[in-house]
Amino acid sequence: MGLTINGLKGRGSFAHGVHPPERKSFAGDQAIEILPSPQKVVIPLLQNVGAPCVPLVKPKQIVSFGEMVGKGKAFVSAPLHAPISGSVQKQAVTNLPNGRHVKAIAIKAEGEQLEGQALWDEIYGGQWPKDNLEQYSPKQITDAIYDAGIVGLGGAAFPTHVKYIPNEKKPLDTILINGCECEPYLTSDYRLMMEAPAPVITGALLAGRATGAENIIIGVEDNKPKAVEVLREAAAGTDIKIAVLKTKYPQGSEKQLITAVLKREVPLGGLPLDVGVAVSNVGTAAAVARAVLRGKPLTHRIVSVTGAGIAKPKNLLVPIGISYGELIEYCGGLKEDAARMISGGPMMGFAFADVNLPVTKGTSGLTVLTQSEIRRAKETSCVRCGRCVDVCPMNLVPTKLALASRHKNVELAKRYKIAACFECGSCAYICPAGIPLVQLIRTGKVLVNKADK
Amino acid sequence: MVKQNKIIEPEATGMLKSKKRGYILQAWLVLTLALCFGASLAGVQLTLGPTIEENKINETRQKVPELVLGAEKAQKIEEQGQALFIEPHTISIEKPGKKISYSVYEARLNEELIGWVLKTAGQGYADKIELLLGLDPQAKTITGLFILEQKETPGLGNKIITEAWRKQFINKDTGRQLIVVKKGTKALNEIDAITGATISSRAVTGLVNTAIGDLKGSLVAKASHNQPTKDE
Amino acid sequence: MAENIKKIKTAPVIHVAPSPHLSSMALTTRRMMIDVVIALIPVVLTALYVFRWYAAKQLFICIASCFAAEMIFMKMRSKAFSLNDYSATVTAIILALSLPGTAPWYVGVIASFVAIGIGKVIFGGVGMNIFNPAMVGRAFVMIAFASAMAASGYEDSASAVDAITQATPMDAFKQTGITTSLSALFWGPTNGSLGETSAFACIIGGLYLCMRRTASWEIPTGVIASVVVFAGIANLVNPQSQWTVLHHLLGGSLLFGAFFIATDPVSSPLTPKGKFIFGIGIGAFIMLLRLFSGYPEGVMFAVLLMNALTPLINRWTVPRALGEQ
Amino acid sequence: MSWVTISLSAGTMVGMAVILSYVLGWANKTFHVEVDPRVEAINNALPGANCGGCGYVGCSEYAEAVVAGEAPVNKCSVGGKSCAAALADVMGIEVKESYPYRPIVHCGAHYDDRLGRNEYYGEKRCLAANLVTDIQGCAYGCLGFGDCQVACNYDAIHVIDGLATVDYEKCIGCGACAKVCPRNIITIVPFKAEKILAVTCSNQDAGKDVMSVCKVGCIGCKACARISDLFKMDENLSKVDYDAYPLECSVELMNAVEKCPRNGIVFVGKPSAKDLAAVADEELPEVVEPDFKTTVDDTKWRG
Amino acid sequence: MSYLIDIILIAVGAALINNFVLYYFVGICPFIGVSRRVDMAFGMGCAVTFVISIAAFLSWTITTYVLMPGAPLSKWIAGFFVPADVAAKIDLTILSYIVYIFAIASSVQFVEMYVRKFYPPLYKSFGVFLPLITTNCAILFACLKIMGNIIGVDNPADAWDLGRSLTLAVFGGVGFTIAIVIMAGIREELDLCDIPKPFQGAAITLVVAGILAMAFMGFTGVDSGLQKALTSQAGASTAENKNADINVGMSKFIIENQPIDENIPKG
Amino acid sequence: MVDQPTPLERFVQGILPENPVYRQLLGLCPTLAVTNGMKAAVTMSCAVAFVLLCANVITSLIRNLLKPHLRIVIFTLTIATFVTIADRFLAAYMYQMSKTLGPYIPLIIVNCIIICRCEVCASKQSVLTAASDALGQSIGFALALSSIAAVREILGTGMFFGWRVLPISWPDWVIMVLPPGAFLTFGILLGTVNWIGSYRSEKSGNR
Repeated sequence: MGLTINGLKGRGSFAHGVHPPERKSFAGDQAIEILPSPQKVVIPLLQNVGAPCVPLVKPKQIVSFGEMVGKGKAFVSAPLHAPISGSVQKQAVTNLPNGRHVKAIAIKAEGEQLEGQALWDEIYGGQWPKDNLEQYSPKQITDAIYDAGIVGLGGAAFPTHVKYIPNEKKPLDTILINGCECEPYLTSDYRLMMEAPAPVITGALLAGRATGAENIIIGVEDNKPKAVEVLREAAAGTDIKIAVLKTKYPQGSEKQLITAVLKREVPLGGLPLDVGVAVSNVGTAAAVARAVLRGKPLTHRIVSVTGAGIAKPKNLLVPIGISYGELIEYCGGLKEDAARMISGGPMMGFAFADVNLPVTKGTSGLTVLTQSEIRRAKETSCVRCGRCVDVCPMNLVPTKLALASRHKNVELAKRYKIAACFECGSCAYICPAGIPLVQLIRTGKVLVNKADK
Repeated sequence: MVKQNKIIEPEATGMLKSKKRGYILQAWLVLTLALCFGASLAGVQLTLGPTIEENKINETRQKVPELVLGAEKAQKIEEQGQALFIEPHTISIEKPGKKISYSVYEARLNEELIGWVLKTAGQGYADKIELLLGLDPQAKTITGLFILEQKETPGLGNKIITEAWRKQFINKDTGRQLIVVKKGTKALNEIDAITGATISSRAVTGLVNTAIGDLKGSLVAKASHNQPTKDE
Repeated sequence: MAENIKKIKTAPVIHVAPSPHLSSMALTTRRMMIDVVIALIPVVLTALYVFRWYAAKQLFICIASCFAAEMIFMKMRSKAFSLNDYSATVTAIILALSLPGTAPWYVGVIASFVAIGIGKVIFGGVGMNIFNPAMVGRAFVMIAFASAMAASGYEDSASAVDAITQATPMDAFKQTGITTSLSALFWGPTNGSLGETSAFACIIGGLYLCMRRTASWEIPTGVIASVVVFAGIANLVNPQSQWTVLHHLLGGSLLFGAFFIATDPVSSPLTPKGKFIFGIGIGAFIMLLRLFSGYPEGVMFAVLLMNALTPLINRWTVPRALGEQ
Repeated sequence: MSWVTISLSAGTMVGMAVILSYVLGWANKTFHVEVDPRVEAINNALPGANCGGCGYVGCSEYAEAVVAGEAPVNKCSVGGKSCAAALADVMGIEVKESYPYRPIVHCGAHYDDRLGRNEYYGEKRCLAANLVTDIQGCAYGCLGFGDCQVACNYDAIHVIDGLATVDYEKCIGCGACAKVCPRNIITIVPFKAEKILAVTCSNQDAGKDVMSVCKVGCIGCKACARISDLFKMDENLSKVDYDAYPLECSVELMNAVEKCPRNGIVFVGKPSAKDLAAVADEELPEVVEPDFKTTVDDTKWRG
Repeated sequence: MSYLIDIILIAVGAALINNFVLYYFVGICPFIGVSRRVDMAFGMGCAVTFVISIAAFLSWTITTYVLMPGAPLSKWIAGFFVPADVAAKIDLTILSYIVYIFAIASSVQFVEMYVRKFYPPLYKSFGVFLPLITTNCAILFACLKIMGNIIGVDNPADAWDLGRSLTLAVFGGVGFTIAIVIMAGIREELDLCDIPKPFQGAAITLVVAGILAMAFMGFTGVDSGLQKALTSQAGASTAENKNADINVGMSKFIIENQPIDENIPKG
Repeated sequence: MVDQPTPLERFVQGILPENPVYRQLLGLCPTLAVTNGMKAAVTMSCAVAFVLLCANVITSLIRNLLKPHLRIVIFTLTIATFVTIADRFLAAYMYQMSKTLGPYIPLIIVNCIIICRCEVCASKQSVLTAASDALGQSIGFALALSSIAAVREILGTGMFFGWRVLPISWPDWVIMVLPPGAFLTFGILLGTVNWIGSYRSEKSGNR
């Protein structure tokens, strides 16, 4: 399938990048299954970029499905809602796969739960209008988004209402819906586009309505021809354009996506807002549609449980706060040779080992890799071959950043623009010496932040 | 213990003039020392100066007998207690756009002109090469060559100071340009290059050629000019 | 520390690690070094063909003493000694190929020890060296044993091997104005350092390296481009010269240097732009030294000079990050 | 002739000296720039060799750095100790009667005490490992990769069986270990006695959570706080109030120590009387206050 | 033309071939001390170049007008006391070292004070290096070299003029700057290397300097090569008459029958 | 104030513990420049010793008259004077050596060792101490110079003090008598001295 970008300025691709094995076949053809309602969920109080939430409920309080249980005080935050009906338990703490250690609200299921097909209908099913959206004012839409606690579901978990609130100085002209899913293994967005394209389209239109942007573009990689077909069909009659992009990692990163589609460069340290673009994941768009049209909060999301280390890879609709262990159990458990569990995809996801950790809003998948898939070779000396420079989508010099981090040389790290790195992992993927470049760069960022304080 | 931690305040509320005098006053020790040292240095100069000058001159002068007579003869003469009469000259010649001066030493034995020694210098491989060249009275043949100063590559270019190499120049006819060849001299005007240091060899030969070319005429003229002087 | 970690879970054993969890296993540094060795094979074969046992002896001396040096110095630093990364092998072969076949045995030994000791280990080992180790070793013996390494040191008129009885092409031209035919320069039956005589072998090996992307194509391109330009200018200024641009390109160790020495990733810049500048600089220095300096060849000094400038080139060619103004 | 040379030499020298001192004196006044008098004083106290050995460009830059408080007074190797003393004098750094400051590692769990540990592949440094979850269950405790050991210039802190352990014989209290610890479990406290009490835990979670990740961590039972005022509870964690630390160890305190069900209150340290004297004229290290929170990064990424 | 060639040769020689640091070993202290960061090294290099030019100017002036035998000023002063021919032989070169070091020290201090007062930003960026330079041997070395080329030459016509002296000084400074900036670049890199502990700091710097000196040795002979190339370009008129017999009387000559020194007894 | 070291301490310190070259890295110009032969190195050391001794003694004599802001001027003046004397003396009685050493004799003026000793010791302590300090430092300097010169001369020419010590078949390491050899030799010797120093302090256990 060729690249189609409908007369947009971009080339459908960006400079550098890598081509990791896609391995989408594990769960790609598995229709989304609805996980039975769990006995207990643990909702971490920090699931978004920005300020943590404060619990609104007390222990032993009874909450119902969709009730708001936590709320942040700051502008950049998103409230939390109960994904099941039940009673609040004593305050808990939990680790998150990204290394944070946060407080959480534990809810024990009580009473009747919304389950099965009813749940699907509630969330993605039913009719999603494509017109008459003018009835919603931009303010109404952003308020609904905030109330529903929607964050970017692609993994970054940036509160969506912040992106959509109109900015006098920097008006948006384009809404980019990100359906690239460039991470290997993961298929949750793909399945969503295949099975529920309508809410995605509606959500995109609503986003356009909220921001006043005229262009609405959905970007999909050219390895998902079926999804493109489905989306084209669903978008018929609207102004939405579907851009088919080159399959390359990290096509789904917002800066790379903007370059590939619009040939605009997000300034260093800036946001897509600075070039008049807002980028949202397809899942986010669907959640926006639901929040605005049905007034329902974000309580569930689609997670692909995939990889060679899992017995039966599946795509699941799961409540937020459910533990990874239950997902694994539902998918038949781990195989003998499973070696690493990853929250998210293998390029940017976080490895974890404790199966009690909860799924959060930003969890797009659970990938289980086997011994044979992960690198076992020992780290060797850097010979400055420059491979990492060749692949860095941000055009940085990762080897220098890693060296600077190892030697705690903050000045050097800044000179080589450590802050521009968004940790896509291309450099560490390609590195012939097996140097943990990304980890070193993250360490370097910590050092730089420390030094700046 | 020096009271160095105190900040030096200029004399309190003094007028500008007194302050100015202050600078000098404060420096009285400097002035005294300058006076003493200056005077004593001049004394040193007056005591040692002549010796140094002599060293400088002798450096060249000592080589003159060997260069015009050859090592054996020079020694013989020394043993006999005879001394050469050496008279230094400066000869300037004018080339297009340039005036070049040479130091020339006229060597006489028993009032008889027995040869010339020229001092010349020029670019070698690494740095300046300075050499002395001995010529017979009529400036027809080379009687000796000595390298005064050179910084050629040790092990290669600095072999120009070896006697074995310098010997080649002795008895060469000044009528033709000397040419450096690689191995095995055939013609009379050919000089063997030092293995691996052709540039240094060429540099020396070139200096010799130029010096002879520049001075031959004047030396011949001078020799004949001096002849009558001797007769008188 | 890892062995102390008690495995808490039995099967399956889960471990944790930072992202990314996938890695391209297509290439390792060891593989890159082996690539260089493979690329050097045609050059080594030509050297063996042209110089016979002279080449064999020199290769043996350099490889043996580089290994010995690596072992001794690593022991001094109390680090594990391993030849597994092949870096010592590469240094040894390149060093041997850059020496004259006639050089006495101690030249190879001292060059190897200097290359490994002062060229590499003192900077912290593989990947840390500022200068190309082989060239450090060669420069050391070049200056130390000037008579054995100067142009005339290559010749031995009594030798049974044909090539060694002639003067090296560059020297022959500089001294006597005799030009060597281009075909001889291309195929390699001439005198010179072991590896430099055959332009053909260098190009074959070099192209392999560039195709494998073990060597960046920017560097040889830069070197050749700037040599062409400067040699062209020199020819224009002095049109009578028999030593044309092509002679400059094929003669001497230019191609060997451009493909095998200058492309050493450790001592060359990181970014494509920097690599190109690096190549151009090497070419310019080579021509400067060839035309004006006392040495007939300038590749080694040019590489060392540009190695010294590499940190500055790196500093000045920090690439523009995406979105940077 | 000779007397002319002598007098002319002497005259030239004197003339030169006069001109120079005059011109420079005048310039010094005319071009005078107001500077902190202390800078000038330090400049005068410094040797003026301008050797650059201190890492600064010339003596005056070093003087400015000293006055600005950026540089310690003992950097001048040419001037040596007396110079350092002179600088300290100018700077008015009073050598106070003080207690030696020493680090305390607020974690007591060795490898076997920690639960939920998993094999870890990656950069073996605390700072880097702190960004990866589930290396061990406890998100507060010592990671044991030895960043502090590397940071210590005095070979005074070692990772022993997975836990950073201070060698108080060698420690001089510079605070380098505390600065590098990414989990901030090392604090620098005044040692008012040869041995001092410390709570060897930093975990602020509830007792149940602590028990699930550690065999020895503080469970916030408040047993110690009930016995002695010296222990203050803060977020499920007992802390020693070092400001109120008594010079003599009372029976009450010993009781509190014995009461701790996790044996998490221990005596650490061994600075002798000699130490006390030795540190008298040393620069006081910056006291690093404990900051009990897991310090994972705040890196933002989207995509 | 030949003057220009001369200048070019002096410049190339001072900057590259006989680099002050890597060939003459002068200015080693700042070369090792202030080569930790590139910007500092560059500032140092600029400051040295600046001061070295001033010093060269002063030393040339003082040597020519005061110190050397027969210098106008000392001749004039001595003329009041002794006959003119004696006055012309007054030799004050013994004072040269003291005079140079004082000229350097005071001019440096003066410039420093001046810059500090009137150009604070400039002072910030490179004035701080000025005091460091007073004791920099490179400056005194340049003065001595110039002196050597004024009074050390055999005949007065070869004595360097101001232009040549300044060229030597400026390009000596440029050579110093090149060396120290390269070294600083390398040392920034070395900070990231795993250098054996005993070699950290000065030792590795010296080893690197050794390798640099080896690399710079490649330039040996560039001056003679250049000279040949330039003179042959300058026109065939001055070209050497190759293979021709030596022409006697080709050039006009003047014979000055003048003994070099009368102090030395002849014979 | 800190106690000033005694004359004996000063003397001993200068030789190894505070060796001007290996420990304080002072006076590197001559260390590198004149160490291609033992003769030159020893002559240089003697010249430095002479200047250092005289400067130290004079400074010590007038130490009570020194004004802080003029002290460097006076040191320089004194040093320059004695250097000139040393220079002329060499030129008069060791002409060849003086030519070999060239400008490096006058460059003693800016040799940091001397001004450093004047500052640290002579301007604060008695004549006796200053003199023994000067002697100690000079011996240290001479040791350093001759160690480097020995390595360079033996490897570079196979000779020691002009006497052949290595067989005639020894291939001269010409690089050793050239500038790169100076840097490399000194660098490696310095590293070795550091290594021995750290090894010994490690052994004695006081770090």
